[in-house]
Amino acid sequence: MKAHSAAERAPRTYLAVLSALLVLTVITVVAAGVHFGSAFVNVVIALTIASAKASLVALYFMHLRHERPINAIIFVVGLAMLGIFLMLCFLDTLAREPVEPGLTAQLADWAVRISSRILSAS
Amino acid sequence: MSRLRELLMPAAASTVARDVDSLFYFLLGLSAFFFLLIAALTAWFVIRYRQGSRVRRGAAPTHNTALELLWSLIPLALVIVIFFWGFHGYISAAVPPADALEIKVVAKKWLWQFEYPNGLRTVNEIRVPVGKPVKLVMISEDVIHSFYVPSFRIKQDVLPSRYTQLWFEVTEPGAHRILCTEYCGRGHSDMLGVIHAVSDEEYRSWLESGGGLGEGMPLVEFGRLLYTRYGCEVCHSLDGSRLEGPSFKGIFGKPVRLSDGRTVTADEDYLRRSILQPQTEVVAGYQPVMPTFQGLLGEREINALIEFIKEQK
Amino acid sequence: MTGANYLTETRGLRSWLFTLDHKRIGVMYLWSTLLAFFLGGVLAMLIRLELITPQKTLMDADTYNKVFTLHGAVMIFLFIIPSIPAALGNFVLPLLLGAKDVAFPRLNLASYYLYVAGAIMALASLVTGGIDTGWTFYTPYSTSTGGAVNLVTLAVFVLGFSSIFTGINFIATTHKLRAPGMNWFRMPLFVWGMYATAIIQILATPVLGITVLLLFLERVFGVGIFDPKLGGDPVLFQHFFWFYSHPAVYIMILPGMAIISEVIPVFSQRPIFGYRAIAFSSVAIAGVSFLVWGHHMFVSGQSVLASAIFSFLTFLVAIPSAVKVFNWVATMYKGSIRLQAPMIYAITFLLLFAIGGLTGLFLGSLATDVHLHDTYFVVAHFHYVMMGGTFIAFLAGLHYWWPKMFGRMYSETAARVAAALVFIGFNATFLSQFVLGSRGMPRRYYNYLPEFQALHVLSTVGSWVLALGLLIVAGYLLASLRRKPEAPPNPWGGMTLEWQTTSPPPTHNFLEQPVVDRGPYDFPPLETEEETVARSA
Amino acid sequence: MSTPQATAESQAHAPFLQHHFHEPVQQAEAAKIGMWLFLVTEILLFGGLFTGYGILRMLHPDAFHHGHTYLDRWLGALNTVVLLVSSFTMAMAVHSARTGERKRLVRFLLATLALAAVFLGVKYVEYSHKFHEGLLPGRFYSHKGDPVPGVHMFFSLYFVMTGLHGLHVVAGMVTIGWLLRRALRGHFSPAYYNPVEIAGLYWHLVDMIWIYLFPLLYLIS
Repeated sequence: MKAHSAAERAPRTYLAVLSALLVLTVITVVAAGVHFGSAFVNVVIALTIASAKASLVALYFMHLRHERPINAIIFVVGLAMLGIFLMLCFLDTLAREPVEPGLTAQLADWAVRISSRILSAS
Repeated sequence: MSRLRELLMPAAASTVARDVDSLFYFLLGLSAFFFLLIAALTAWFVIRYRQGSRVRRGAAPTHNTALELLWSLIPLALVIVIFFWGFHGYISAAVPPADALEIKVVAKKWLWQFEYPNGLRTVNEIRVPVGKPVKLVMISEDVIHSFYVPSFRIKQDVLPSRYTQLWFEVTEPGAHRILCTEYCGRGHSDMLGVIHAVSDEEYRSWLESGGGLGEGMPLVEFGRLLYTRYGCEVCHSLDGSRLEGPSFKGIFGKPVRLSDGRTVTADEDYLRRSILQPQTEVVAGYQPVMPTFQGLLGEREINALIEFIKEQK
Repeated sequence: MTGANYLTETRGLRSWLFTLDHKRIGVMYLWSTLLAFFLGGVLAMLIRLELITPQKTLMDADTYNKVFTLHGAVMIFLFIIPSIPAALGNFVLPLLLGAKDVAFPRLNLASYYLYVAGAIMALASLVTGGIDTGWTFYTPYSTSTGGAVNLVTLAVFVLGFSSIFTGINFIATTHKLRAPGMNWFRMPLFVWGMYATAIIQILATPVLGITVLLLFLERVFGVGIFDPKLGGDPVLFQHFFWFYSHPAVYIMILPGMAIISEVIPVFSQRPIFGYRAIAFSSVAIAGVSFLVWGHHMFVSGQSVLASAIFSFLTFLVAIPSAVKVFNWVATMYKGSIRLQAPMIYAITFLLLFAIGGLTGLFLGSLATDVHLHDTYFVVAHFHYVMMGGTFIAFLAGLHYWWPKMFGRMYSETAARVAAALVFIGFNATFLSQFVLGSRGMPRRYYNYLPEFQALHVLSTVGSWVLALGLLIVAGYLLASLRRKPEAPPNPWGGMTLEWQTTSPPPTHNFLEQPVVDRGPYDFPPLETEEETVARSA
Repeated sequence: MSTPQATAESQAHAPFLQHHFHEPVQQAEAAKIGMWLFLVTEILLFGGLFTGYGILRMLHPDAFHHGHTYLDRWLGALNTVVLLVSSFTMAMAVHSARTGERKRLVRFLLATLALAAVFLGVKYVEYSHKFHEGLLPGRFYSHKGDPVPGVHMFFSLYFVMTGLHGLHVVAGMVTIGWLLRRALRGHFSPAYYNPVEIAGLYWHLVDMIWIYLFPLLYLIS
């Protein structure tokens, strides 16, 4: 399997990945102190840093990079389902105000209200 | 045809009900057509191509892209039409007109409590003018209930965490039944109410007269009406059997042991205190779950109930 | 077939309780799930008896609430979710793939014991106060009522893992243990169905696990996520619950469809029509089933926008099911159809599932769902899809693989009588409930309005006929076990691998590893009209 | 897939090859598919909790913000570093198992076990601080003097999420202990190191969940 050919340089790769993870941890702690516009933007930044760390762990420590793609597909499908659950639950909680008459007015109103609520939320 | 409509659905009695019915019958026709199509094809194939029948078989196709596309796109088009029809009906039912008469609804374990803008409060029964929009703003005091009026084709869960709303405009005068459709325990099937749709004048005069429930009725008989209408019967039986609360049979004047160990005689004062502050003196062996009727029952109603309980020998 | 087979090779209770053979685990699952079905059926009969009169008939409100809750919980968690995948699937999947066993035999046995543990915990609730919350455990009622809700929530948590382990096993087996030469499009459609079901079992069941865990923590520690008095949101519980429970109804129906895709081609002696369409629609249903859960919550205080999105997606998931039904009917065209027991049940499935699916349109479109939600229309709809669909398909599968599982045939005439009774009884019981629902009779009602009594009596009588039919089925199947095992290896003329080994098969399934070089439904070409005439002249 | 003869030969000398697999690589890949599927169920289990957290944080933003001030950001960061390093040592353990260096495998497994113990130690310190302050979940919340209502909701979620994660760390430690026993018995070799690899996958997932828990619970701005 391809993984064996990369065997010798593995320890160095793992060390590099570990140091990257530690650096990212420092960044996320520092970033939490800085106020970027609204709280929502801070959450997005924190989650992107965390996702970067998570994908490093998944690709290198968990060998997703150089193994049969079925494992990566399973992992990604799992995350996709979680994303669907998160997205639709949030969407429902955000759009609960009473509605306007008329279909087009309604859809336009939703778009405006949800985007404004997201930007100002949490 | 109208006899079939009577069989399948209660008579439509609100503006919204008409489009819900037309969509319902369209779907009924569509389903009947597809079901008969499948059943007929299956029956025909099973009989014509049964084993040993002498009929041309030859090489039948194992797939046919055109046919498969056809029977995917036609259902897709049909369901999209159904979606928009349903969505349109749902939106128009979800948006109450601005000038609607607003009635506050409180759902609690096993009764509906209504309050009109002028402060009139009734239980399990409201009177509304025909032809005018009525908006219900609803909340629950304990678990999730659901306000359902079959003849108006409307339903909305009543949540304990926040207000939900519902509106209707009655077209047919008469009595329309209210039911609870979200399971809420023992009395779920007893949470029945009624909406009396009356003419404008009758509604206005009823409103001024403060509800006019039990006018000119002897006290005991009025007490019996309140016993059923206000949901006492769900928890207090008349035949001595133990329900959520103690039975009324033969309790008047008897000594009653309370949960805190004291013993009191069940006289008019005790009964009156138990109606207005039920949690203070709970009979031993029962849970303090009785809701208070403070502000819901006038003096005449309380006297009528006490007289009715006295009669239960 | 005399000689040693998986039933006779080793004997004694220990050889069964600690077996790693997928066939024995399948058989143990079969008897356990059928026992659960019997209990669920008795509870159903009690419900129908109580509903003969509008007021109290033989039990009071609390007992009735506990009976219908247990009926729902037992039928769903203890019968319909494990029955086809774990009982028939465990037995047949390795045989269909030409493998010796599932990928993780020990995990398979662990799955069975988790099922038994969960079943014992759930049924223990009978003696410790019972639960009266409905199988949906909606908060805040489920967090404020007494009874054994804690015990049952833990039981559901345990049963969830049993389902997950089965799912893990099937996906790994399908990927890694296919016979040489069997690429993905030479796999029988039953395997595609099980694969799609396994995907849902793995992706949906964990969310049920966290839901019941949070419910348990809410009752014990007052965590407050779903409790409005502590700031939580009860509608959030409904989102959590239905994110699992709607895909769960596809965990129930996909195996049923998988069986039908095996039975109809064999009894029409014709390749399935649109193999790829059916295979891909199974996986498509598995995927889209995760997008539609909100159609259970149109009137529950969910936002209008979310309701609109869920309603639209619900209609998309209806298309693959419809396509499958058309494909099955097309398979019978120009076939040589034999109406033996499995085929009778397969055709019953086609008719009843068609009604179930079409009535789903009424509940999927927003305007009509407002009127029909939580009424007997919904009760009738899901019984048509679950019992008329999955259970009837389970019977088709049971009759189809019975000779292979136990090496005995059963009496065809008894099977026909029973099937007729089941069909008549089922329709009498549940067609009347559609009308009850559209006339506004809410579900889970102990007392009901006198005007509904006639339909309820019809429904109750129908349930007696249905029960009689099912008892006859149990009768002749059990009777067949007393006969000598003389079933031929291939009684129905099937082309899939399980018919290439003996009935019942040896412990290692195949004497030598089968190699596959053509599709699962390559039947010999049927005689044209001229050949039939020439043959009979 | 190999022919039946090859199966017989490979079965002869391949250690721990189960009867229904033809060769070790097939068994190893099946094990990994099974493990990844189990990891997806763990992701969705915690995913449900993260969804609940997200929605309730949106419903009570100030309560969550105030709640997180009671958490010690530095202990959280320390725990993150501890788990990241333990992920590294676990990866090295898998690597040593693959290359057959038994002594290094044992040492790295011990290092991972030790780091896990440190993690639980830090959690114990944090929990005792919370118990002492009365910052307990839901009904048991007895802390006074909060400017904002609903802070108990934050601690309900804090205890459920970190508690469930802690349980998974303990389960990971038990698994690594079992691996140590088998490693010391010399079960693992370049031809058979499946258990180490899939235990490693599980441990990395436990670390990944903490990677998300740390910013969401400790770093609310």
